[in-house]
Amino acid sequence: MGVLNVSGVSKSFAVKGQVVKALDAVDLEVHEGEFVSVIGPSGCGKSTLFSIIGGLQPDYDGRIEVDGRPAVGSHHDIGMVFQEESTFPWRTALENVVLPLQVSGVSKKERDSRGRELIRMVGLEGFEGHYPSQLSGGMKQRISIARTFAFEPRIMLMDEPFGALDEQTRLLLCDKLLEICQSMRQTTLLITHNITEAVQMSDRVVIMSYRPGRIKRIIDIDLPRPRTSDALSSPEFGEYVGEIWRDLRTEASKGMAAEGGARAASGAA
Amino acid sequence: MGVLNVSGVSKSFAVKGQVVKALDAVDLEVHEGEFVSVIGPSGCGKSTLFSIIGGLQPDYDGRIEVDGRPAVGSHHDIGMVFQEESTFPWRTALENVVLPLQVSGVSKKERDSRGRELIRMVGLEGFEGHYPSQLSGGMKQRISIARTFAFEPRIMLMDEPFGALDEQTRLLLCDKLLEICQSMRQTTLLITHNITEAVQMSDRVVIMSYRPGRIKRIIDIDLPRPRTSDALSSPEFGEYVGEIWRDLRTEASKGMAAEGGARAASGAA
Amino acid sequence: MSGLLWYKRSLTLAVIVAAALVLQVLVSLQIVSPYVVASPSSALAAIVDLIRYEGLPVLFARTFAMTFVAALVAIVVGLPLGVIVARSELLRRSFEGWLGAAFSAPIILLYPLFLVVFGRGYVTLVVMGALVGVVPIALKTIEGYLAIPRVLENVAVSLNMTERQRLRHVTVPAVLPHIFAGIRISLIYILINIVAIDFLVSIGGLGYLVGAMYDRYDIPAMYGAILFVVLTSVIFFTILERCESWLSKR
Amino acid sequence: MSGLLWYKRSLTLAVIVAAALVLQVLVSLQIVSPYVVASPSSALAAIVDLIRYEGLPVLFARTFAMTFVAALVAIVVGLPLGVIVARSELLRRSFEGWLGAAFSAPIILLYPLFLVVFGRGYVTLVVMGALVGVVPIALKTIEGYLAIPRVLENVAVSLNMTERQRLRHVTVPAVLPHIFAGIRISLIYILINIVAIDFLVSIGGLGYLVGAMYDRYDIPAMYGAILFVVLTSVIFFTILERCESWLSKR
Amino acid sequence: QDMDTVKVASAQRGLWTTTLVYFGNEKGIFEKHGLNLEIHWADGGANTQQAVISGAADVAVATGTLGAITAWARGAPVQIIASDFTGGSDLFWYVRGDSEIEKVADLDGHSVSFSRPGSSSHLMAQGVVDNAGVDAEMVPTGGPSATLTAVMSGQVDVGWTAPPTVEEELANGKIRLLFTGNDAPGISDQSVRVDIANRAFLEEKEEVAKRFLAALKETIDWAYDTDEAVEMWAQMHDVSVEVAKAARDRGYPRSAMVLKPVSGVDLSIEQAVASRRLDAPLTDAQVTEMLKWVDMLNK
Ligand SMILES: Nc1ncnc2c1ncn2[C@@H]1O[C@H](COP(=O)(O)OP(=O)(O)OP(=O)(O)O)[C@@H](O)[C@H]1O
Ligand SMILES: Nc1ncnc2c1ncn2[C@@H]1O[C@H](COP(=O)(O)OP(=O)(O)OP(=O)(O)O)[C@@H](O)[C@H]1O
Ligand SMILES: [Mg+2]
Ligand SMILES: [Mg+2]
Repeated sequence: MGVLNVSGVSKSFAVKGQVVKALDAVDLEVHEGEFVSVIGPSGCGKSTLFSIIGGLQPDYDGRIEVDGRPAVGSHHDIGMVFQEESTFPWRTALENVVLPLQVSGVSKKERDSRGRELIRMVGLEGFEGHYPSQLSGGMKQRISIARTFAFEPRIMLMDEPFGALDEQTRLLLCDKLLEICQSMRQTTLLITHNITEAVQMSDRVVIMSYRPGRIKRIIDIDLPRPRTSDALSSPEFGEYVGEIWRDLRTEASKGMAAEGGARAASGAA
Repeated sequence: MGVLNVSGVSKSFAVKGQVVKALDAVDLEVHEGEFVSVIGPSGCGKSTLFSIIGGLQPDYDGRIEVDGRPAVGSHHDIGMVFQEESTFPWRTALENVVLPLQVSGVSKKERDSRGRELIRMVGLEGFEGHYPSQLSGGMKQRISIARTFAFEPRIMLMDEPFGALDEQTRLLLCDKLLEICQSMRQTTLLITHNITEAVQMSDRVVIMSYRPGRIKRIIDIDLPRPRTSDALSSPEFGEYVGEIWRDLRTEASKGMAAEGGARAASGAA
Repeated sequence: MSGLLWYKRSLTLAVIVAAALVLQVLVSLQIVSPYVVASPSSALAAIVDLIRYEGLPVLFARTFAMTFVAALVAIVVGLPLGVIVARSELLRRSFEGWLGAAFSAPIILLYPLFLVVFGRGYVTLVVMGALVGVVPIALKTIEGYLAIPRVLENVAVSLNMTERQRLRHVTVPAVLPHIFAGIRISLIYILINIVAIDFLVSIGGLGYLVGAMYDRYDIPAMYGAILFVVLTSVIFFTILERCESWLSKR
Repeated sequence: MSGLLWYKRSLTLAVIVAAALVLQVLVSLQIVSPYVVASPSSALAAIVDLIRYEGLPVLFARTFAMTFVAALVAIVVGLPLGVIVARSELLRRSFEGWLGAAFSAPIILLYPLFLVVFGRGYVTLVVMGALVGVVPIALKTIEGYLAIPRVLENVAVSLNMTERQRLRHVTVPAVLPHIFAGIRISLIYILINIVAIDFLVSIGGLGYLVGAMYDRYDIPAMYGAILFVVLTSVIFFTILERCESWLSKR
Repeated sequence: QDMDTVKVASAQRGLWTTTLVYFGNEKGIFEKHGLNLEIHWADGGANTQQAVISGAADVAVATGTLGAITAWARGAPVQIIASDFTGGSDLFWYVRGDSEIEKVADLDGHSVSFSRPGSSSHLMAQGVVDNAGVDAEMVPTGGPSATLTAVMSGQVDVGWTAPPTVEEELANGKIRLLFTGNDAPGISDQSVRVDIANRAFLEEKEEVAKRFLAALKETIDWAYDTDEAVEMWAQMHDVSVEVAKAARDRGYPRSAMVLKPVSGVDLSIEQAVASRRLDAPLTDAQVTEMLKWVDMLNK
């Protein structure tokens, strides 16, 4: 019985008349302290699933449960890190990080001290006073992550947090995140389309099919913990990567063709 | 004696008073039909090197030679694919691809037929009439690549052509590009910060240090050709990836810290 | 595209018609005094007389022509000006912002002096129109010029384009939309200024007509004349749209 | 920031001074007739008399106050209007573009009628000013409202913000810059209209002063008065800048 | 007793007829009649009448007859309450000293100025031009000083003015006199300017209006029996009292300053129709209605 239970979740969108089935009967279970990744080609419905679990997308079929209690709307136990750059440009790094505390009415003094701590945790000490425009993409993402940690969620929900970063920065941040999550035994559901990332971080990897977004396969990653990006070179790692890629390749190819078509259709509007 | 010879190229920028040494005595040699990758952390000077070789950056120290003849300014034998999205938004896919032919005065009829051929080559038949706004990021990059092929350069110079794409799309496009280059024995210099990409495509990988951008090490990749992304799972592949990452990791870490600082400095302006 | 455009147009039309009807009712119910606002119907009716007795077509043609010439001048001056400024860091720094504000200050108040210099005639109107029209075009040109993506210019170089090819394939298509935006704004400025000054000193265009009708307390006719001012702007906008889509198609 | 800003300011100042000097020379060399353009020095000199005999301070204060009130009204009306329109797809579609053009059409020509309705006084000026000022504010508000990043709104939801918190932390800070841009534009419109109409019907502000000086053909004094119109706009812009930086700092 | 306030609109500060009310007020004549005047200066033509129509002013003095008739005929809430000036002796038209225009007949193809459409200057200039059968362009140029600029800078060939604005230029030959308002046919006994009042004002405060006109009459008598007004006037234009006095007697014979009757109305209506300000002539009944207050108010 997991902390987060997703059962039979389906979602369709009406795009110019015809219906696009983004998600089809998705079942998913995340246990206490577990790190689960959902991987799938672009456009397969990952973000849709993300926003449904996060409670941003109220109308869908199926049920979302947290601790067995049905979760409706945005949920205090779920913290979200978004795919798009989501720092507030008019707030400094520190002000960004402490936003959740400010919202829940924590005193300025306390939230500042906790904010600085979090910023140290993501390795950005010295940048507390900088505005996002003065930070690199990687740093902004770290700020968003720290912000979500400030929320102290039971379940951390991330949608391609490193999607916009270059591979090397990503590898380094993954190490960082991995270290934090492992030390806090943070229950995490990571949505990604990066195979290495998924293998490197997860206890389990959930592979989604292109469209409709179904769960195609679930792979348990039993690489020794604590892990770092050095595991990259181990043959098992390569095995997992290869295995997942074989599954994804067909889906991705479907996606690439279709996506262009979709864009063309919408672009023509 | 290579088709492209880069010897002792150095370049510094003056950023708010203090001087940033972007490149320091870079030597490089690319032979006929060879595929060489330059990999390094963000900000190490890759694009600078790219623009110097491409002739966009006239003032630098050192020499660039093509076929032993010094190359000054932009060069007919060098075709460039840029890091940023570089399609012309007001031109259709086809019109984008045939631009080089139009510039060199090829007749409309001929350039169209060749344009369609190239578009087929990058797997975009059916999208000839679409504008970039109607295409996905991956498709736009393929258009740019096709455009450069239309230029029929002796040396193909690419700056992170797939940097903006998600891993799966990238893997698929790499396969595509690899296939094309192999069939045409296209001499190529690929600039990237993606390890998998470098290993998957290259005969040789040139690793650059963070700053000043120096050549840290050159690794020969002898994986069997023709290759595809399926090689991902082979242990040798993992070996190479791990080896390169070990070299890059320190550089990347330096980069990540410094970069933020730099941005902060420039942002503060 | 065109589908949406059509939709937009018809919507606009609908709104206008609706507004007209409401006005009609308000006036005919005397909720709004007919000495202040003429009912749309009476305004339209008045147009007939304006054409028959007041030579509306000629006056309309004059205002149209003056606006057109002024716009041309504004473009011919504003475009290069914009390019020059855009290219010079120093000039740009100083021209933008404050001067922009100062510029758009009450040039119109100087009309008496322009009358002295350029005489009491169409020239004055055209000159003053052009004067107010230059600024937005220049500013938008600067904006557009600075917005040209560096990478496209690099592509141009890498393809060994000549200056002319580069201009044709990169600069012009990239800046054009901004320039047209500028022309739209300046057209409004120009038209308003020309009409307003003509209204004041009766040089002989739509502005004069509006003034004359006002002096006669012929409110419906006055609104009829104003309708034609609006019509002028609409015509110009339509033409501009055509030009733009035509130019960008090549 | 401020360093650059200061640089910009001083540059602007330099340009203005330079222009003034050139003008001075041109006039004193009689290259430009002093009956058309007053030399800056004489204009400045004239200001003294304007203050002593013509009650410049009062007139200045009046115009300033009227512009201020008109701007307030324009904001109070334009802001909600913008929000409403932005929220309704239909309204937006129809309001943008064409209506925008029609709106900015020659409202100023209707001043006689406004005189009838609101009487020959400050009210008329304020009303007409506000009227022309509303449009840009509304348009910019729409623009800003549509430009709020969806993702930030999602963050707000995911943090369980209340409506008020959301307004305070997301909507307002995101839209504010656009609104201020709108206010800047409308301020210029308002000032020009108020001054121009006052010039025509001598209600008693800077516009009236400019007109009076012209009627006496006292060109330096006329330019002196116009200088104060420009000064007004500069003051308003400075105030706005302060407000904005102050607001965005919290 | 407590004072009644009357808001008076007058055109072009400085002209004898338009400024007289101001002098009278300074002298305290209106105060004596229990009136406290608020005078503000519009620039003639429709704008002066607008002040009354909008109720911003209760009465307007010295406003063009044509405009007044048009406004009334179109239903605007205004009434003619008195004649302000009869005949055209006060306005005259001039050309630059070096102009080739010698006489009215030479006006063909030249431009002739007037203050604003519907004003008395408009009607006179039009009259002269039509009478001479020449084809001249009519141009509104606003007040005398603006007009002088227009003439000197060659914007118009013939300028209009009223004494004593350009006495100096006349003296030193910068400009030449071409014709006066009286050269227009029928003008000499036409009320070219009238005083008008807001209808609501009349209906509510008829008695105040009566006192106003009485005070105005007394002002006129004072302005001709004594030289005080002329002195004020001379000072306003800083010219010598002699010049001012000469100007008054040449331009403004006392006979032209009667408040009643409003004469030459038929001619005015005729001109209004001709200039398309009226679609059709007014019926006699309408005319009586239009002028009824003149008799009611002026004892
Ligand atoms: N609001 C929406 N309206 C209509 N269609 C939508 C909407 N959101 C998503 N879709 C469609 O649903 C499908 C899944 O979208 P989604 O963003 O979840 O994919 P994704 O896996 O997150 O893609 P990516 O990896 O690029 O983020 C896509 O086909 C998309 O076009
Ligand atoms: N035009 C310029 N002016 C000043 N500094 C520059 C300029 N171009 C590059 N630099 C500096 O030179 C260094 C190298 O830049 P470059 O873009 O070549 O790095 P890169 O390896 O391409 O980074 P990325 O992988 O993010 O593209 C950086 O520190 C950058 O700040
Ligand atoms: Mg997504
Ligand atoms: Mg680069």
